[in-house]
Amino acid sequence: MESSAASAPIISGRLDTDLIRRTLRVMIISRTLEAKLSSLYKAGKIVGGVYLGTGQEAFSASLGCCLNQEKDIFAPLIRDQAGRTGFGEPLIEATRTYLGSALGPMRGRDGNIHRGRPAERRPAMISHLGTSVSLVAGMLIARRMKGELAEVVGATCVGDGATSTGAFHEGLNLAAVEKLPIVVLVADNQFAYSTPRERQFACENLVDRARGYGVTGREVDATNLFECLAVVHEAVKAARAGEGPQMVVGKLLRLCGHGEHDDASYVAPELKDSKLGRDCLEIGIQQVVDEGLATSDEVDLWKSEAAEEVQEAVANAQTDPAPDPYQDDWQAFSSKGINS
Amino acid sequence: MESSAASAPIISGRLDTDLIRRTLRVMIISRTLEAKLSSLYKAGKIVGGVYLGTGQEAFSASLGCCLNQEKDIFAPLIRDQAGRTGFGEPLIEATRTYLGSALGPMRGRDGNIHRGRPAERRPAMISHLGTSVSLVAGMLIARRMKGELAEVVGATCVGDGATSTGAFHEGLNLAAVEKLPIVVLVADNQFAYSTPRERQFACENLVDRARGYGVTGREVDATNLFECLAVVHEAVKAARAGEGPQMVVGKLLRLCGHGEHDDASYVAPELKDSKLGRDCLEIGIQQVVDEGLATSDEVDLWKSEAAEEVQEAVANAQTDPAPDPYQDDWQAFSSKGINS
Amino acid sequence: MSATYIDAIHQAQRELLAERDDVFLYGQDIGGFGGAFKATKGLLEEFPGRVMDSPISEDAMVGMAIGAAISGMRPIVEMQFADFSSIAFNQIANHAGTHYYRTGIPVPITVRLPCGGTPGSGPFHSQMVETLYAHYPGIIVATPATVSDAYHLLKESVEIDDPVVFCEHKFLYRWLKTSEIDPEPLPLGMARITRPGKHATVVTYSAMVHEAVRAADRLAKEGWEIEVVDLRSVKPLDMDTVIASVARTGRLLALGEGFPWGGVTAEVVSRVVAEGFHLLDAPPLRLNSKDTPIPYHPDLWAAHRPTPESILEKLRELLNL
Amino acid sequence: MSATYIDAIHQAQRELLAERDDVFLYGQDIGGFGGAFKATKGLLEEFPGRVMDSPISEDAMVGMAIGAAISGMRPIVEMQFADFSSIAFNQIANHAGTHYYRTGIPVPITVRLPCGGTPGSGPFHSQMVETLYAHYPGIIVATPATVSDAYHLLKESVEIDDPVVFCEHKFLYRWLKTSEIDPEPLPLGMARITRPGKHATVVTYSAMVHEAVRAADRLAKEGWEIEVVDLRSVKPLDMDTVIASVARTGRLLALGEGFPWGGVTAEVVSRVVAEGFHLLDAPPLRLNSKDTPIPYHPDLWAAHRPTPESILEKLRELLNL
Ligand SMILES: Cc1ncc(C[n+]2csc(CCOP(=O)(O)OP(=O)(O)O)c2C)c(N)n1
Ligand SMILES: Cc1ncc(C[n+]2csc(CCOP(=O)(O)OP(=O)(O)O)c2C)c(N)n1
Ligand SMILES: [Mg+2]
Ligand SMILES: [Mg+2]
Repeated sequence: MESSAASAPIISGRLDTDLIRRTLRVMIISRTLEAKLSSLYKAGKIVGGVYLGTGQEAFSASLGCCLNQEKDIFAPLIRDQAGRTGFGEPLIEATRTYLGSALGPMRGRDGNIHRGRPAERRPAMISHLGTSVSLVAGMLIARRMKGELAEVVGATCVGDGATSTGAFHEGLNLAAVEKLPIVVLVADNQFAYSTPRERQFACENLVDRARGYGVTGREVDATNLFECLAVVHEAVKAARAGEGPQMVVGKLLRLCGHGEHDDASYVAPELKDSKLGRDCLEIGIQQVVDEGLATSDEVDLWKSEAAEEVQEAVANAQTDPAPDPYQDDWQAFSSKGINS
Repeated sequence: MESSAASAPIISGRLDTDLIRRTLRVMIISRTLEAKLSSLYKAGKIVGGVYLGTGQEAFSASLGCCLNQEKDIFAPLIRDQAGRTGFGEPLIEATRTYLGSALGPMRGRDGNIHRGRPAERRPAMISHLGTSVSLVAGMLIARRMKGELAEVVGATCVGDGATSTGAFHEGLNLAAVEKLPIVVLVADNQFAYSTPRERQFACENLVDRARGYGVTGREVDATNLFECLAVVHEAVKAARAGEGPQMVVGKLLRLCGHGEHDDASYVAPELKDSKLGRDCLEIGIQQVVDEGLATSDEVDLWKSEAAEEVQEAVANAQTDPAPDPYQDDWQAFSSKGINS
Repeated sequence: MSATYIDAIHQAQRELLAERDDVFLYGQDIGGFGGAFKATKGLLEEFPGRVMDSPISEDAMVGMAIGAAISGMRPIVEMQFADFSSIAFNQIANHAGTHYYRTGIPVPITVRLPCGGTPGSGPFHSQMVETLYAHYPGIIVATPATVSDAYHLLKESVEIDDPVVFCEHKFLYRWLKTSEIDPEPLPLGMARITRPGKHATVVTYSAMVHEAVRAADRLAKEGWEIEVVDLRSVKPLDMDTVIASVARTGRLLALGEGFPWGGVTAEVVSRVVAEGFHLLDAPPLRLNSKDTPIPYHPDLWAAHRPTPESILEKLRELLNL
Repeated sequence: MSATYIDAIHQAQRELLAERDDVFLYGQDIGGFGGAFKATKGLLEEFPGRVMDSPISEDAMVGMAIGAAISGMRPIVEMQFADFSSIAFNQIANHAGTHYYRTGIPVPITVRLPCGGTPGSGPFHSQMVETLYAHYPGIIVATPATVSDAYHLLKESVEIDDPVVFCEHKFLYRWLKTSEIDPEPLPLGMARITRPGKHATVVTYSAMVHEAVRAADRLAKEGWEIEVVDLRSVKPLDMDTVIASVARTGRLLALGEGFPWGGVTAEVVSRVVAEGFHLLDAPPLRLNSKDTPIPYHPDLWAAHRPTPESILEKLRELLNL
């Protein structure tokens, strides 16, 4: 277990300005998109639910941005809009999936955060928490068998609550036995829906679990962009270097409801006012500006660019055709001639 | 994590001669019974399979003998004949269940190690590994709700392999959240069936998992009776004293096949010759005699008494009626008038 | 005062907690938060220590409940969505379901499962699971369609000594209201003639009862009198009521919201033809959801499950056979 | 040279490993040990790195296989006993089964499940699980009854792009032998007339095919000619062959070793009455195991599942209707 406290992260031996700037931009885009999704939900334009990652962007984006979009695998969970954007998921995939467009990656068959393009190494999560860990392990094992594992990292994210699932345990243990280059981010955001961590686990810190799996554990103040980048980058690098599974536990607070239907009134004001409750986006902007990696004007520009990109992604998805039940082939099998 | 190495265990502030003598006797009875079950299997008198705890008696018996038969809960697993005997399970329950007697606790409906009397706080395991942990947690929670938890301990045993199950993880985590007086023994006998520990988990030592659950972990050389008794007793005492869940990892080697159909030829000779491969029964006898807690003659007497008891339990069970399919009510429901 | 289906479930749990010391509730977010669907709202405050938030551990939740149940308690476990009970499947089917037969000790647990589709819920928050559990020995499967049944069947389920899987339909939670809880409930195990008729029988359960009635109402305008039988529980299955109805009408449509392969509708049809073949004037038909995962988009979802329109169409087919 | 059913499974896996680079095997104790039933004996030595021992983690085993399958591999997962696949149920039904419909990417995994009862195996080492998986969309369920089918269907299962649950019957492993693997296999999805007849049809699968043939042989002495149809896979279900047989005989007994509520026999009967009601001269009957856990004692076990005697009795009932 290691914990880094960096003012400006020294990455690959130097201050990687591009990475930091890109990560902050991704955070801004994610925050902007999610605010829009929330309004669409509240306006009744999105059915089902909307699940945001407000306050978790630094942690999630750090992972998405530290991965190699051409080779790596990224299996996000509920609160990983930032990581998805960082890993290259086009915004239109989010808006199309939320709006049920026939042209989105899920073609209206699945919705909201349950989206991905597995062929582009972006699995589409099922709801059952913890299942992505063994999935990513299998994607890595396939590459190992095909001799294509060199330089590849598989990453996935879970919440504090998801660590209580048998699937998480079995998956991480399997990955450890196989010594796979997997990075598992645990966003310990103090709650699973309304359930506080004391009702979820009894260890002091979830990073204490790493050792029991034979996995390298790291802990990070996930409200701190620079620290997130430094630690996540380190973990990804270690996995890529063949050091086996890496677990990174980020400490933070979910700054939104579980979904947009939830006002999260169960979150104590003291917690919101605590260090955990700080907004990683504000901190990140401050850090970047303070270190002179971008000017306030640049940040403002990024914000307005983000607003435009989001607007476009929403507008485009809104003009898409809806899926047509008469056109759907209603086939759960890819094999031709298999009728059930 | 603590590890005790005792020559003679000082228990409750004094050397508890009775407990040590009783535990050794239980080990002898268990070894004798199991040898007989093996012959019955090989003679074709027992169908299905026979699963022994050879080499694990010190660890298992220590638990059974440290528990309070009047109040505690004991949910054994595959290799816990010794623990069962120590906790008061009559030998006839073993022989009747193995022989499928209509008079046994399972009435021929279930067999071999799948036996118990839940009403006497001895649950009857299902095969699916790991399930007993949450079960015992529930039995303890019931007592807490009824105000009957004082001085009660719930104990269960698993193997190294069973720690890989989601059920084990979820159950232990739940027990830890509830701070229950549960004792979980993990018999790390180097194999799960034929699978060596390197293919089962990647941590150096399973006791490393305790901390991640917020559970007290202890490790013990499980070939050493005195050490087993000291450490298990300590764990049971801590649980009883309200210190929450306790995990004890015993290091040993399974000195038999997975079942009596298995010659265990996959166990390397070096392992058998190593410290792990020592026979806890021989060591236990030596310890007890050396410390003057019993004479060799007494031990021999215990052996011949064990042979008689076992003989009787087998003979009685063999004259029992078999279950009659025409008499079985074939009812999976206790409720009258519920027909499916 | 009018009560919704979810009110009935809330009220039943409240009364159970008040009336019986041995009842407690366990589930994710059911404490202070009152549950994802507010079925336990306020109950923690009213019954401190008896409404417990669980970790996200469905297997252990049910394992724990089994342990408590064989120790004299009557736990009610809430799954956040029925779909997540797949994680508890082993504990329900292999542990709870086998316990009485194996040991002679019954397991009085009730597992509440918010089932069924609503628009936009998608493949993992919409499933019907009655078939999954009814297939396995030793598990009672209640499937209330009305507010009164939600109330009475839940109370009865908790009184029953055997494991009960209680399949609540989410679509009915807030939509379905009654002005008065039926003071004379039918016992679990008895079906109800929801709507009498004489030309054909629709045997169904849960939310589909209401869709069947809608279809029947439309056909009534054309002079067809369709009888709708609400099974109320799919295990046990009240064949007496079903057969008596088929005897009156000569025609059977078995209707369900579950996946089509196997399941309630197949069981109903198979029993009817085995026991009452001579009563049938036409081949008995079935209508289920489609054999794909449940889609997210409301238009796809509406076409995936039976609707008044598709039921009507199937009934016309049946009446013309 | 004669081959047993387990030999056929072994041989199929060996050839698959030899013929296809993308096949690998994963399961508990399947490496050096060769598996609990020796279905993979020697394969690790012959194909190093492609036969992997797994931890006792059925959920993760299947999750891992899904990940490998969507990355271009064709894993075969061995469950030590079908009964333990309950732990993998969520991954099989909710992950593998939904993947193609949701994402357009198929999941070519094969999950080998040693199913069915043998004397003394008890409630948790004897289960039939075909109904569990067939109920869920997107999963093919193969149920071979013969040595040749065990071989050919396994090879075909691995070639299929969709998830296949391969239900092997443990009772057949060593008891069933053939002198030659059929050189002209039927494809998966087609049923076989195992024994032609004209007075009644028994539709069945897996080990029950042989019990049905035994019952039919006895009835032949009394002049009754019973046709036995082997479904070979229960999903897809070859209704053409079934209906054609019922058309010839006019009488149907659906026979299975699974639990009675729902399942294969209910599905078969329901489809036959929906599609071929007019062909039936008598009510179609079903025979399944009893609705309790599977008992340990051989005498109880023998009475729990259908036997040639109980099949005979049921057939007599059918012939007299
Ligand atoms: C197996 C399972 N059980 C229950 C749920 C319902 N559920 C969805 S999200 C959630 C809370 C997750 O909490 P956590 O893992 O901490 O992630 P967070 O929402 O805080 O990001 C729950 C209980 C689920 N998706 N899967
Ligand atoms: C969930 C589950 N999967 C597989 C099995 C089959 N099985 C029975 S015992 C066993 C090995 C258990 O190993 P371990 O836990 O180390 O206990 P040991 O036999 O060494 O005492 C296996 C794989 C099972 N009983 N349950
Ligand atoms: Mg959380
Ligand atoms: Mg072991």
